[in-house]
Amino acid sequence: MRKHVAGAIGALASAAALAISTVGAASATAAPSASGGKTLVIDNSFQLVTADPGHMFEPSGELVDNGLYDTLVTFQGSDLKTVVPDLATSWTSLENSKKYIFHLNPKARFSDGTPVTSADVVWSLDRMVNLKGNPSFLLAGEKIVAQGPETVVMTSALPNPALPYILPNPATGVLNSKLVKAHGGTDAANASTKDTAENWLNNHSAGSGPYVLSSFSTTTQVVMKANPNYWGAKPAYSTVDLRNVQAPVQGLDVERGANEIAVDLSPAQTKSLSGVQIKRAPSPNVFFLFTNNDPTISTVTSNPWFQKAVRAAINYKSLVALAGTGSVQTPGVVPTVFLGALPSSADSKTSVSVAKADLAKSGLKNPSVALTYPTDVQVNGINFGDLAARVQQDLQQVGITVTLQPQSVQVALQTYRGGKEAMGLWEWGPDFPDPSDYLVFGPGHLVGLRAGWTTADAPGLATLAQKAADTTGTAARQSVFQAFQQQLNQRGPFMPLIQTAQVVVATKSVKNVQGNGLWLVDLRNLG
Amino acid sequence: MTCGTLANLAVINTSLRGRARRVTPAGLGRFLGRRIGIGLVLMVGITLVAFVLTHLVPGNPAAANLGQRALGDPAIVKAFNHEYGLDKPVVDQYVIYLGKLLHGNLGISEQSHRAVVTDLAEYVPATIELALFAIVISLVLGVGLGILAAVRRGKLVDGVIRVISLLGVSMPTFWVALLAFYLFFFRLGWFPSGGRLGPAVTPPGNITGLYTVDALLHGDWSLFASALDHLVLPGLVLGIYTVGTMVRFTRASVLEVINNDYVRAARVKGLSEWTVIRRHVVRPALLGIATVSGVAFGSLLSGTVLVENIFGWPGIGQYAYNSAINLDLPAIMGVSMVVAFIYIVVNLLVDILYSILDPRIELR
Amino acid sequence: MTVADSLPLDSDAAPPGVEEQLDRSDRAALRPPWRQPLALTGGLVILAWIVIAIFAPLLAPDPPNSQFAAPLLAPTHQFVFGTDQLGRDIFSRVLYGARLSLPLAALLVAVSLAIGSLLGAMAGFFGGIVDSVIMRIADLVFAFPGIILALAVAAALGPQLRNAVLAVIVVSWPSYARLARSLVLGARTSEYVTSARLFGSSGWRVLRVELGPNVAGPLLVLATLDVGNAVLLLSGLSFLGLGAQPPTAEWGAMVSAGAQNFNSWWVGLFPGLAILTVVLAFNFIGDALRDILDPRTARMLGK
Amino acid sequence: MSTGTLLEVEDLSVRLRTARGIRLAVDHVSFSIGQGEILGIAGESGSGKTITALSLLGLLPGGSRTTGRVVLDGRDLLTLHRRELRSVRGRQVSMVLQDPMTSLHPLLRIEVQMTEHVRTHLAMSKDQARERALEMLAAVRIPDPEQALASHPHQFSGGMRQRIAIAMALACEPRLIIADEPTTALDVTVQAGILSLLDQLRRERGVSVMIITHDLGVLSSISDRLCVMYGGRIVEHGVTREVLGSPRHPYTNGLMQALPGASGTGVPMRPIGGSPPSLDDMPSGCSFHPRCDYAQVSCSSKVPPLRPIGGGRLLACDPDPLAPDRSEPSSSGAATSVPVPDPLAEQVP
Repeated sequence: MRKHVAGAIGALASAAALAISTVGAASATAAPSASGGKTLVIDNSFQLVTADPGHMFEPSGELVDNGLYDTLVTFQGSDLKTVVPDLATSWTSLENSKKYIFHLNPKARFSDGTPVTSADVVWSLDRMVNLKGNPSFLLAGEKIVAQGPETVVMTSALPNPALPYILPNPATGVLNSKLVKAHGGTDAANASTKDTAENWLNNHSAGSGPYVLSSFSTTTQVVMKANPNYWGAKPAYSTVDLRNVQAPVQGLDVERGANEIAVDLSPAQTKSLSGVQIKRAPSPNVFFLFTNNDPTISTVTSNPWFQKAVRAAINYKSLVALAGTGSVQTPGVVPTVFLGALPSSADSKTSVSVAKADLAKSGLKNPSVALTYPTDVQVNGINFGDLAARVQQDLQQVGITVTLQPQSVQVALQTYRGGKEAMGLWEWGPDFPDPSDYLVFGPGHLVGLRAGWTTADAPGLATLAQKAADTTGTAARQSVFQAFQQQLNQRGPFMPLIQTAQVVVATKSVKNVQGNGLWLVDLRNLG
Repeated sequence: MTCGTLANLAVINTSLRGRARRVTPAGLGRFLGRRIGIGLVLMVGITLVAFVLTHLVPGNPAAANLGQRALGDPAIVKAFNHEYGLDKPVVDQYVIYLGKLLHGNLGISEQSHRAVVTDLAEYVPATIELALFAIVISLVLGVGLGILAAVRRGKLVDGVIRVISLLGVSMPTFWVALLAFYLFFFRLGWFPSGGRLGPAVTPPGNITGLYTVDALLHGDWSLFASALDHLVLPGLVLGIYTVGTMVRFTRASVLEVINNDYVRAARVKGLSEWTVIRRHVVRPALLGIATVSGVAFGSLLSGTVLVENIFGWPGIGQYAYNSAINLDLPAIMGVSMVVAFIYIVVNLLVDILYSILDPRIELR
Repeated sequence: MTVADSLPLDSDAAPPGVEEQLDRSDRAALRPPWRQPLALTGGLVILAWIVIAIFAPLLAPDPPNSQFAAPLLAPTHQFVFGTDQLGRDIFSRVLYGARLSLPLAALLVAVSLAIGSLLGAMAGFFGGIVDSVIMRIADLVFAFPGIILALAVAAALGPQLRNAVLAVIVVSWPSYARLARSLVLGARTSEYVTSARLFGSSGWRVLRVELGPNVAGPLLVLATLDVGNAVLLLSGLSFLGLGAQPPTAEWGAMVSAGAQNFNSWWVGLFPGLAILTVVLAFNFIGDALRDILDPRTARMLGK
Repeated sequence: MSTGTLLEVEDLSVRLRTARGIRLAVDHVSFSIGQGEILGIAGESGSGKTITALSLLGLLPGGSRTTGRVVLDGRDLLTLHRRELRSVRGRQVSMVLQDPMTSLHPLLRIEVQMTEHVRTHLAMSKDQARERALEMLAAVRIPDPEQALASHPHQFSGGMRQRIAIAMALACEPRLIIADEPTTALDVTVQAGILSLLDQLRRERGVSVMIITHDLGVLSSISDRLCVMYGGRIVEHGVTREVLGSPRHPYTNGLMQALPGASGTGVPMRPIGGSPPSLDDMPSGCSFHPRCDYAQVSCSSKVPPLRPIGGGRLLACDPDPLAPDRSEPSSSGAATSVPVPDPLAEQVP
């Protein structure tokens, strides 16, 4: 059986790999708990390495750490577009988003009853960066200092309008620095070799969140108990048991009432369920196709008319059908659930005749191309191979012969990252819910280069990307990112395909179930 | 698989005359010393094989274990490679590994960030529990059916058992697991879906690591029930192949024995058929069965990879699988060592058992 | 059972003693009459699968990767085995699967047989350091449970069918090597070789004419028995995602899809049945063949 | 000599199932054994002698059919229920098998093997059975019986093992011991010891012995009477001394001539030509006729009946070429007075 492979494609496994915006989400009101002693069991196909926020960057870990640790700011329910206070009651952005000032909530207490201070915040964030782990890039280049016990200032050399969207990531969770230091923690520059607290943090928690860690196993279950000293509204469930259960089984567990929530079902797997609440929505995981723009790699795929032909030949609707109810065609590389996404009216259109005409203009006769894709990973239950088979069938109909070249993630990544693949089928999961995470698709950027697309190939787009990065203000950012994507769709070697569906299934007894793109399901507001 | 360990390691004493030749403490010491020596050499060989294998890898562990963004940062990659010693020459890496091994240190797992020893301590007992359950089931069923088939050889029963045993060794374990899962969990709801314990049940205090045994030791019956409930289905599925093997081996062994003069001699003495079978046939047949049990244990370990996968059993099979696809080198080496270790110990036990069962065999 | 089973009672061997005669008639009387039918059934099943493999394009209603039907349809008249998660006809895919599994299994076993018996024969023939080195390596492989070694190999080389095949070969040659070695060792000193030498046959001739057939027989039986195991191991690797990759119509990979959609029982059931029938058929044949061998060799074959 | 009949076998026939159908392996055999008597049954391999012995105790494999009567103490053993038959085996009638290397269980201590049937049959306690075992081992002249009980068979030589097997057979004080080729597997030097042991036991304990062998030499020294079997039938029967002194059946004569010791007289050792027939290939008429030097045309069609020829002797040969009243010269004519080697003469221990 194929596993969901954590960490295998990096971005795939990144924190926000799964996003759910619950349809018709109710307003988030923390229900006062009249029912202490209740246990909530969540079925999850574990992608879990650690509970230490400084190292954690996997979906299951996000869920756990969201329960255990507070961050400066956070998201509520399933809304990833609105940043709300957590430890920081308020914050201001200065100097064109190069400087942020956060004011801490004086009421905040760690689970041992000690107050959360600015020193703890600075120590925790510095530690996270200096550990040089998977999440370190989140705050790379940020200078973090305390101004008095209740104020934290973060400054960076470049404008960082995305910072408020980055900080909700539980990897930036604030630790009880005294406690963690006592167990080998350090925030020094050489923390990556000197810090030994991870093991302890996998058995204990040192945070201020609504729950404390009771037991932790990366393969069986994680049990969290209500934090008796929690400074916010008491959570509805006194125990949360996160169990590692294979995706296909989860639905039945919930249907039987054995467990309350399932978070990994594919749309197909929810078809036969009854008597449960099912929340379906597009995830922010984007599958895309690219054709290498570098003629030295392939004279076929670098042909702009060929690229257009491919874009027109793909039957997006059938791909969406394959991915199941709740998945959508993605109009641009930025998923529809984020700021700056294109409207669905901008979807690429399928037309065999257009494709054939474009192919004719390319001057290529019966072109043949190898399509590379990773095999040992799935995203929301979707195999790359299944999509690739569909793409192969679609392109065949316009006269393009596609040879499928399945490779292990390890091997495929090597050629992909080296920009050596002629045609590739890949996926991008967001690292944080902000469109700036998608500038990597620009010419000369990380993913652009993998498609052999250099700044010289599209200087105008490169400038636009830079402008997008520097723009601040919600409306202005929205329009510049949309412009960026439209150009990308017209001139780029990328064909955004679909966003997979993310499904949360819960028993009817659970109130206010809201999926969350970062931490799977919003524990804090369950009723 | 063939089993040549006995032929190599236990020498049948053909001398007819002589004193009673029981195992002397000194002899046993020499035997154990030699076997442990061979075992150590074998283990080091295994580490070498595993090491070479894992370094053939075209991909690299950093890519397997770091995120895309982290990979983009050379400092992070460097820190990662430094942490796991991947920045050193390959030969040095191996020497360092062996050095640590001497101190019982198997390194840190790249996927779990924990000591491989800690991981193994968690997963090995789970697999042992599963495998022991399966082997007990298959011994009981397999030996029973095998004896029945041999005693009733040529009869219909024999034919039916023969086909059953062939079926047993012909069924793809993963498919049986799937069918069992579909039927007994999905359709009938007799067994839980997977894992080792029910929701919100905390594992018993760790004594042996086998939940059923530990629960009993703690006298916690509800815990025992939960652990057993979870153990039965994967255990049975895992045992199917072994039952087949056991039946065939038992039948052959019993037939070999049953035609012996000494069995006829026992009948001639007017002993009841049951006594003849029990005392005179089964015991020598057990010799062969002991051997095959050792081999079967090895094949059970193979089976666990597939069965654990389907039943979400957090054992060494899953760990091996995850380590392999994540190119978690220390973990792969650790798993290889443990598995080889189990193999060596089981074979040693089989040989010792053999010498207990057969007075003609001297441990050397 | 012994060679007596297969020998006619009026063979021109030495006159049977009462004991043997009694023994023989005893055995003969009890020879299971269905043993031959089992082997026959096995042969027919294999034959059927070979025919299916050859004529799959004619027999299958659809190409294996055609995805025009609705996904996950239960078996109907149109789709006798139902459709899978991509709307492909499972019946067609099962038929096409034979084109992959059968040749690969044969290839696997042939290569393992060749490598294993060559190495084993060398070990047995030359002895000494050659023997030690080869057999210690074989021991090493034995100490690894097959699938874990195969897992490591397949993962190291990358999950592809080709690598899975390699992995299975790595795991399976030692059985042949061990058997070949012991057969060669036994045969070297046996009477027929000694007598052939006495009659002045050259060493090579002895090896070819006298040794060959006596060593080859058991090895071929082992190979027959091993085909089933090879199919199981290979499909197991594919099931784990380390062998054939989607969308290839391979039985193990198809069962894996069944595990993903386990409430649609037909997705995994039929490809699994295909594996079962092939393996069972080979085991039927192998089992009958083993009975023909003398008991000592049969024991060396194990099981 | 016999003081009364212990075992009466009448018209015993055994049919075995072979691959080619049902075959008559023992054909209407009758004989008796007196108390304290030693009866020899001689014949080549395949003559049916072992099957006869096994059939007496119902030890033949499944699929075989036995008819006739085997009367022991007025009870027909063939009609007994399995359970009753078991109470006869080892208790009333026990058996010593041919090869002591294989007839003793290799994994069980001698004590277990010596006492298990004693405890079953005689309802003895463990200690009583052990006493009995020690006594029997002493009776068969095993040195240090105590240690022997604690040992395993592989720690003894072949002769010692056969002694233990005999002790085992004696343990329940049976009335009859059937010894199937008791010396064949042993060294010549040891054979004599075993034979004299059997003879001694018969004399001291009054137990009857039925010795089955292909070696007439073995019988000559100790058996009182002798049956010669061929092709499942008794072909000659009589007092041992008389039969061996003047064999009347050509087969008996052939066996005599084949004896190695026969060469001492100047007559060369001369094996019988051809080989014994197999069950599936039994010649018609007198089954010996294809190998018989004196065969006549009628021999191939008519089965010669076993008829008395005076002096308590029985013979199944119609031409009866070796009758004393005929003086037909033949190459084997001198066989009438072949001295039989006496194995007891070369006594060793």
